[in-house]
Amino acid sequence: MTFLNQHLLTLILFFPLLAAVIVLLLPKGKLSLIRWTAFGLSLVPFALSVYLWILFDPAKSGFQFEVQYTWYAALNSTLHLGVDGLSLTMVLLTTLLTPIAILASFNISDRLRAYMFLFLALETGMLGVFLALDLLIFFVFWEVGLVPMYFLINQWGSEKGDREMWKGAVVQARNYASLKFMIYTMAGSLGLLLAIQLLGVLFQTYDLPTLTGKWTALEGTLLGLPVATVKTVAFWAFVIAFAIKVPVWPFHTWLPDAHTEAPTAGSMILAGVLLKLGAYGFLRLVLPLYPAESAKYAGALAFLAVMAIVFGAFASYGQKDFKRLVAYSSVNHMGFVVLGIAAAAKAAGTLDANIALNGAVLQMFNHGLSAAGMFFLVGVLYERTHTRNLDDFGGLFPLVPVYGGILIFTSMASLGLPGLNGFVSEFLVVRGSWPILTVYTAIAMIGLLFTGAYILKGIKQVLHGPLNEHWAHGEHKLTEISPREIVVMAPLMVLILVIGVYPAWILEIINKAVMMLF
Amino acid sequence: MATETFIWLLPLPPLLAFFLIVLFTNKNKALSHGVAVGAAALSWLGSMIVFIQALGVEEFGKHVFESTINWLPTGETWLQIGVRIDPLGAAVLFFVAWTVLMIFIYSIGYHNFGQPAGDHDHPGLPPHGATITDAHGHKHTVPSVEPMYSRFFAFIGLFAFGMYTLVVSNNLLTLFVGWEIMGLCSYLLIGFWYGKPSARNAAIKAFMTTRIGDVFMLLGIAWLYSYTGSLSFSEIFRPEVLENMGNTMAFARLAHSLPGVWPFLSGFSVAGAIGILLFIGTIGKSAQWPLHVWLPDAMEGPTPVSAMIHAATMVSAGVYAAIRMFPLLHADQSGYALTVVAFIGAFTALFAATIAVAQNDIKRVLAYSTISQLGFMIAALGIGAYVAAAFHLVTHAFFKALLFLGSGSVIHGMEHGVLHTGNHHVDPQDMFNMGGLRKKMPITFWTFLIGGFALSGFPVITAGFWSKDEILADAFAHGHWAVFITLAVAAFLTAFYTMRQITLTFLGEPRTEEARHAQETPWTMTAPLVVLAFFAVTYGWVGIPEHFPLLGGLVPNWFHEFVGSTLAEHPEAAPFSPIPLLTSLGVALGGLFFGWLVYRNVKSPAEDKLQIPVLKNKWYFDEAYDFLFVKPSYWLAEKFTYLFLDRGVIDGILHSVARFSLFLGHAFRNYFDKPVVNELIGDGTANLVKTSGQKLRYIQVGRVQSYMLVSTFVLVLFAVLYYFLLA
Amino acid sequence: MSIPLSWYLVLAAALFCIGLYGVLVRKNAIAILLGVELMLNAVNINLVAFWRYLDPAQMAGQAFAVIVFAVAAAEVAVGLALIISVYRRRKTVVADEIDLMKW
Amino acid sequence: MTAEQIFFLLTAAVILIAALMVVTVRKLLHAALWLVLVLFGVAVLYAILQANFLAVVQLVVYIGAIAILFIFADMLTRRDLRDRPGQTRFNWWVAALLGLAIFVGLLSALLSVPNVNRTPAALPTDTDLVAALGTALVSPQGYVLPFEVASVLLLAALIGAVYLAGVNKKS
Repeated sequence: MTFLNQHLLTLILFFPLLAAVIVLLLPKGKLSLIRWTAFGLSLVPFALSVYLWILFDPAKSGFQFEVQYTWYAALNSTLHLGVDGLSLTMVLLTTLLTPIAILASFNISDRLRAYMFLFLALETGMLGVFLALDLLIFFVFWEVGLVPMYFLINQWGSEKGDREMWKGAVVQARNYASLKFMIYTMAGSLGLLLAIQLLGVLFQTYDLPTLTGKWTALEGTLLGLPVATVKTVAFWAFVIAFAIKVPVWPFHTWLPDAHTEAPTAGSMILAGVLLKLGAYGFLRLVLPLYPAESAKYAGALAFLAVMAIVFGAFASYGQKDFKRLVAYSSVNHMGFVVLGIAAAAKAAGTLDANIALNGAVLQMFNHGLSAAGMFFLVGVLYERTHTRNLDDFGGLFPLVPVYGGILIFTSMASLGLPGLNGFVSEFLVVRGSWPILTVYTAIAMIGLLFTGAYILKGIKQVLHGPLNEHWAHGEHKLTEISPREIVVMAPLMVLILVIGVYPAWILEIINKAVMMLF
Repeated sequence: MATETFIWLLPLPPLLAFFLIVLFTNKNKALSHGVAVGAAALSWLGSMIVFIQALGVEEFGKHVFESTINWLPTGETWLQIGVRIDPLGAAVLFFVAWTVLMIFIYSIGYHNFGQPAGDHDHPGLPPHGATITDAHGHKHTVPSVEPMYSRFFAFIGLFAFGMYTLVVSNNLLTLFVGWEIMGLCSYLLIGFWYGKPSARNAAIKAFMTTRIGDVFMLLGIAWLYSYTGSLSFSEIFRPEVLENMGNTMAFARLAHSLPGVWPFLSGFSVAGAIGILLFIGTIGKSAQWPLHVWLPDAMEGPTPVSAMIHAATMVSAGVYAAIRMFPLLHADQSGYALTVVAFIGAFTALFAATIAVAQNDIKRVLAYSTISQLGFMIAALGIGAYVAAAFHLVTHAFFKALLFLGSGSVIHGMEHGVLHTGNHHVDPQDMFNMGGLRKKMPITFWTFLIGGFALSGFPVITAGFWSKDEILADAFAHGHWAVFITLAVAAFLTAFYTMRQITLTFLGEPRTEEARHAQETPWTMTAPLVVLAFFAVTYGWVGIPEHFPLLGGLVPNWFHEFVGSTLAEHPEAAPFSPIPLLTSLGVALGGLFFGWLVYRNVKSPAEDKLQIPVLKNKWYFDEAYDFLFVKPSYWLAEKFTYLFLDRGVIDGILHSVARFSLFLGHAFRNYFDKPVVNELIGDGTANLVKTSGQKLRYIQVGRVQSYMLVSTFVLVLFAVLYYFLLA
Repeated sequence: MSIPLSWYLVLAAALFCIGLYGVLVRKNAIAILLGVELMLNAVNINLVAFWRYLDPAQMAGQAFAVIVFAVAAAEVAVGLALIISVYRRRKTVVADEIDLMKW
Repeated sequence: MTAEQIFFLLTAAVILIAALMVVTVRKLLHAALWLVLVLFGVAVLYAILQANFLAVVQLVVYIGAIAILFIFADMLTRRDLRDRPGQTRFNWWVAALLGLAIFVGLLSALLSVPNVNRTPAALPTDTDLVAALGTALVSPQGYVLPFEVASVLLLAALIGAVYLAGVNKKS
């Protein structure tokens, strides 16, 4: 027990990798063995993080369960892990969504071992970002997460579909999407890497808690420039890297492509966790390292966030592809996260900022639940019909009443219906941002309005309408959602409802963390 | 159990019923409606207990039932939610409990419980009737049971939960929660027969239109919360808080930077601005102009029941919220906020009444009538007649519920006729297909008559008279002439179209074969009508003004005392004046008379002289909105945002970068890599080595000693070099 | 005992160079090996001389001389075996004619 | 000039002359015999240097084994060069020049040893030199590793020689 308590974070972080290797060693043809092993092993980190949640003491300030191992002594970089309320929430989300996503991919049989391996490796990559307290480690895991996702999209993505980039240049859609995802994110992180190196070289350490104080207190000149200028440049390097990942308008166009082409479980993780990495970067690095710059440029950030909210909603409304519609909804929802962050950056330390940040973090968690659910539901339909075109659907409700009910429920969570989780976080963001960024918040309401529009459009085009004869009989007959798929949705739905009705259990941890951090 | 704790439980039974039905009993119709009606009855019982206890409290306005819990942590503090029953809440709870229970019971009959399953019925479409063979071998077509029977009860269970939550809330947040849950149920119920394209469009229209209001309301809540640090009514309505908000300019900076440009806007106080934002929520929910368009379309729902939700209870919630926010609106020093409210209300009252005159669908008439009557309440609120607005809210809820359920009963009866004749082209909702139903459906007729007269404000005996009279009296007493005249005209039109409806539906002779075979509906439907008719008459008597000739003082003006005590400053009852009384007598009786006179002999729409296109087409608001908002937003979404901005501009830039990189790559490859690196350096080196190797190989003679000689020679050479150069 | 160290060294150097000359100019492969033997002996003289003149207690010089013996023996054995083997196939012992690997 | 020095010079002269004969005589058998003389002279030098064991080994191994091996090899292949004209390659003068150059270089290197004209060090009186050599060759602090390597080399040479010189009956 002592061992467990002392190495809890290490175990959580590396167990998925171990599991990945184990899965790789299983005999090739035993599909169900591989599936169940991967699923069972992925439950272990979840159990550990629930245990972590229980042991976690929200009243304590600073990081908990810290561990520090030598890693790259020549650079003074150490494998320094630790959690606070912020990362704890994200770790729980990650370890919860991974088993769900694995369970959701039980229908995959093509190169299953490699698939499961990538998935579990991906989990380690994501957890690493949330747990790292060392900038270099943070960056390493940040990049590590890209690779499995690239292959998941590229190899297991939807097979049909082409994308014309310009006249005469037609590429397979999943290749296009995976490449765009990879290159875009990597291009964004170049500046981040440089800025991290700047800090590391300057202070001879990459340790985040140590750096924060030194860096913010730095004055004078640096590299022959005033420190303020260098900081501004480094600030934007950080911001662009994270903005691409979140994604903030206008860096968002990789998202609909990647989400649309990824396999169902890939989309779930992509929307559920990977997008949070960017927002987490804002919270963990940008705000503490650049308080002054964040406050100065909060307006610009808020502008981009509002654009994401409004144009994300519009673009979602304009879709004919169900999955793309859901993908754009992520742009819309993540815009609220960034809006909350911008508000908090502008008025750090006030109650309003605190509320806005509470909302932003909760929105991250909530979007993880509802977006994963939505993508899964789209996947359920796609798996049966092999089309995502909204015009091919309509009138499915009588055929799949249970599926319809679940879809409406999850859609309503995504829409932000009070009583479900999305409302709580959106309300907090709006409440927190209103006194700080009044005009932007007001404009964001257009996005909130159109959130309703696209969600209802989705329901209308899929479920409502006269009984769809095409899917009602014969070989096309649409089958009802299976028990396994209901099991996938059940934990998401329960959490959606529980957080909607009584959010205090999770918000208390977030709130304490936010108060201590800022 | 303390009453405060007990109030927490009021909304729960319907919610429980919702989950029970969805998860467990949805296969069993009887169990489902049993659970739902049982839950509604429990809530009803609880509400009555709370109501009676409230009556027993001395100075209830100062000693309300209230209880709070912590809900959301916000920094060091908590956002609290809780329940509260004060006089206004109790009054609303009373009618909500009654009407909700009545809807539940009525729904059993309306959805043909006990009838066989339909021959060709699909979930998502209204039942089309079933063919049965009786003992004699004759085939009959009888109404068939609704295919999604259980689902309906689940939905209205959730709806009831939302309504109760809204009523018992002590704060704006849970009020908003209930508000939105009802919005969802409204959407689900309007789109209940989702198989009909008109229904699914109407559902979306309803949700979206009300959401416009909700979004503003959310902003208002956020503003209020950030300004006062609380959302609880008792906190935000403290006099000093209200005074502070009322005296602070909302747009001080704007007014400063644009002096005199927007004097109207810059005059708003914070209280007024927040009040208006919240009031926009009401405009959406209560279907006031300009967001009224969804409500008539909402009649696509299962005929009378969801219509009733959208006419008697949920839309009343909008007015309820506005009445709740009255202190805020009232606190606005400039008075602009109340002016806006009064204008919207009065305009809507008249505007909707003009449309109602030209509608032929029995439900649509009632829908526009609802909009108009809600306008009365809003207008009353706008002129400061707090109690009158609340009074009309309650009486209207009863008689409008009665009318809607009555119209449902009529339609149901007509559907019998349709099934009998088998002519499905006859619209059972068109009043011109009816006539003479008073003999076929006596209970429905008499209750409908009571409801209609209450709506028209038939003097003295109906509840509607007392509430409407009070509004007019208040408007007159406070000198709001424009409102007074507008409402008087609207009241005349109300009486007129009500009588038109009664005449066309019940009086005269049946105009179609179907009307001839219409049948009275089962007791589950008529019993609620009777109950509601009782209240439609008697509820007015609790609010008779004290100075009313003859009757005044016989019964104490309980309603005014009770509800008025909700406010910190007890409002004065309007002094009696004969002019508004005579006016309301005149318009009510006159309207009824003319309605009967004009329509007693009209046989078809062609003979109806009031079918003016502009009224018939609802002043073309749908078309205008479609042109101004719906189509542009779709264009904006698909063409501009997605195809132009995202696909075109942003992706275009990205692709240009990709293209430029490709170009660079090609250029580098073709003009540097290939000629320089490959040919000059790569191949060049190889060629050099090859050529020199070919030349040099001739020194490889294969003679060991020659090699040794050379190597020795080189050794010596290096030694010499080393010696002379380095040593 | 008064022979200077340098005498041994000069002798060894001369012997070494004579051996080298033999290696470089003799046609017969066996004769080449003879030259090699001369060179090895020159080395051994140096080893032993240094042993004797520097520190006789340290046996390094003698020990390596022994090892050079061993190497010389091995070299002769393998070298002669090679020459005989080549001779059987090509009927020659002239080193310049054993030139299969040229060009 | 002491007698010892004269003796040394005589021996040296014999060695050098014999060595020159080794690399110049036409008949290989004679060259081998001249080599025996060289080897014998070197043995004498060892004796002068009081490396008695090595002197004996020189006689036994070199003269007794290696030189005899040369003679046998010569006899096995003697048919070959009998009728050829010179035993020396055409460019002998180049080799001679090089040899001379190397001789000069070696001299300059060797004679730069400090105190090059020193006299022999005193022999330790208490130890038996042969025993000391034996111990040095097999003790881990001494030269057991090169010794073992040499023995492995010998073994390898043995096997290699047998394999190379042996007649492959199959071919």
